[in-house]
Amino acid sequence: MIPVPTVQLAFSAAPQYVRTARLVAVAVARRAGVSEELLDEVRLAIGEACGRAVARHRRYDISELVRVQMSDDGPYTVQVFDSCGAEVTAGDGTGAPAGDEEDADRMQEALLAAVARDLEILRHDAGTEVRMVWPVRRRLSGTGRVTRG
Amino acid sequence: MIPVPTVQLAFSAAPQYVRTARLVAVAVARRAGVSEELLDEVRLAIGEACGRAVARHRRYDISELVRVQMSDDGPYTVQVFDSCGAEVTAGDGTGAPAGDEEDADRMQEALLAAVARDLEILRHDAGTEVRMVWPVRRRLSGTGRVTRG
Amino acid sequence: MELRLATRDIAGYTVVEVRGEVDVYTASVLRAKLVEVIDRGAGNVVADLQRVDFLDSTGLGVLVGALKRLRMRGGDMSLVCDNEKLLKIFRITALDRVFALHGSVQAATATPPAPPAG
Amino acid sequence: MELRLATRDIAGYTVVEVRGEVDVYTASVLRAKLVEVIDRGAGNVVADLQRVDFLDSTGLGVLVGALKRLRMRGGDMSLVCDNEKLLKIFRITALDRVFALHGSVQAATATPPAPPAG
Ligand SMILES: Nc1ncnc2c1ncn2[C@@H]1O[C@H](COP(=O)(O)OP(=O)(O)O)[C@@H](O)[C@H]1O
Ligand SMILES: Nc1ncnc2c1ncn2[C@@H]1O[C@H](COP(=O)(O)OP(=O)(O)O)[C@@H](O)[C@H]1O
Repeated sequence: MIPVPTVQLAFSAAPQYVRTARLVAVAVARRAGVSEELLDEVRLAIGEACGRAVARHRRYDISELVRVQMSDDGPYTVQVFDSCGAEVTAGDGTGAPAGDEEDADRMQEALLAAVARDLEILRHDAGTEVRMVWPVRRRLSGTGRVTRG
Repeated sequence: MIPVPTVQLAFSAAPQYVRTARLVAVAVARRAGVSEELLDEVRLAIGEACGRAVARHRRYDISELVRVQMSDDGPYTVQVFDSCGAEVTAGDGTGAPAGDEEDADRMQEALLAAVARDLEILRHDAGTEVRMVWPVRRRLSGTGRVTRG
Repeated sequence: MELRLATRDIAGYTVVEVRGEVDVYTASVLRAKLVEVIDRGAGNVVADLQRVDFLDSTGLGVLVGALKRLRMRGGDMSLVCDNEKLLKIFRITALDRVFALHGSVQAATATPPAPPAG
Repeated sequence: MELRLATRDIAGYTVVEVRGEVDVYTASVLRAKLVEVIDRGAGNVVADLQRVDFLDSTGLGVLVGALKRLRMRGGDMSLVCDNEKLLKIFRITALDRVFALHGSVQAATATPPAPPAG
């Protein structure tokens, strides 16, 4: 059985890994058949969603890994999970946003809403999920063994 | 609590994701402080270890994801896990290696042994683990908030 | 991919040339540089973003923060940006109505800066 | 990063120029090209690897496979490689003793090929 193409990434909540997540999400999107014109959107949207998750983990002092799941069984779907559930966020965050971070938060929302297709922010018990979907141009064989002349 | 810097990647057993794994492993190695001269080794070793895992999953028809874990709490350590445990490999693989794949397997072993530092191949019940370690030049702050002038 | 910054003075303006990616990882470096420039007395700052490959909301937050800091002192900041990808980001966030956007450093520094108010 | 292949004939040799990454993902493309060239009757093949950025064991397996295929028909294959990173890989796998390695296409095609045995 050939599995559904899926990539999962999990990283500790540090800003440098947001770059890693962008890199991976764009590489997988390209292979999944997302058109080149949309890749800048994908890059920005995943960066914002992961940046949001990292900021939340740091604000609420959560040591869990931020998790990203990419799948192209159908359109290209990216899910970014943080571990800041209602229980955690009910308490006071140790570092509430202030100054340019507050501005950045507002712009983050605007950017996410504008560049992520079919954006959904779901609240689970364990934390929040940002889910984004982009259309794919064509299906891969999935076997990775297609040979071209 | 700021977590130990860690990145985990999991992907379905398709050759294109081996590229993704190389990309991630090198990006994380660079940030972890592995010196530039060693990055080619890291790239090749992770590619070989992941290629090995993908080939094994395909050979034994395993639909689990191949898993890679990178951590730089100490030297840069990469672990690549396949899900081909003794139970699976005892049966006949549906596609045993043949022709240039056999040559490739031999060269893979030679390359892995030569370029992976402190190579260990561990057999667990659930599958095998290829573990590699590279020295890091310097420690990061870990907070990702160091500011340089 | 790293961030590189250079500063030069042109016709009464302090031009900060920004190269590379301004994101959650590097925005703090840009913030420190802008704060330094402003605290050393620059009143009219031009951030030249022509060679910026990537800009996220953290980077935008730093630009807005610098503008606020400057305005409090009677100064101002404008941006140089000729890249459609970045211009789109400024439009989405409505920052194209907050910042004066120029197509070149020459255009941004063509008119002598207004003298500081007060 | 993708693989690009070009073929030309020089002084009795078929030179296959390989560019990009030859790895577990693209090796099948190189294999198909080499098989095609050999099956069309090329007896003396030169694989020009000067513009290869990355080569893994799958790629090495394809090169060895092509060499075996050629030798069975009385032909031969040599490699052009001037890149220390790749040369190291050939040394580690002892393939530097299996393949003739040249520093340039000119060097690889300087001597007329031996006529096919038999
Ligand atoms: N020039 C090429 N470079 C890389 N892979 C190729 C090339 N031509 C064919 N392939 C093969 O095609 C398969 C998938 O091709 P494709 O879906 O077009 O991928 P991509 O999105 O990288 O172009 C791969 O498994 C690979 O073996
Ligand atoms: N020119 C720069 N580019 C990117 N990050 C920088 C730069 N200078 C300082 N930093 C900051 O330094 C921190 C880590 O720096 P460093 O360990 O040197 O990373 P790198 O391995 O990317 O050079 C980052 O969190 C980032 O904010």
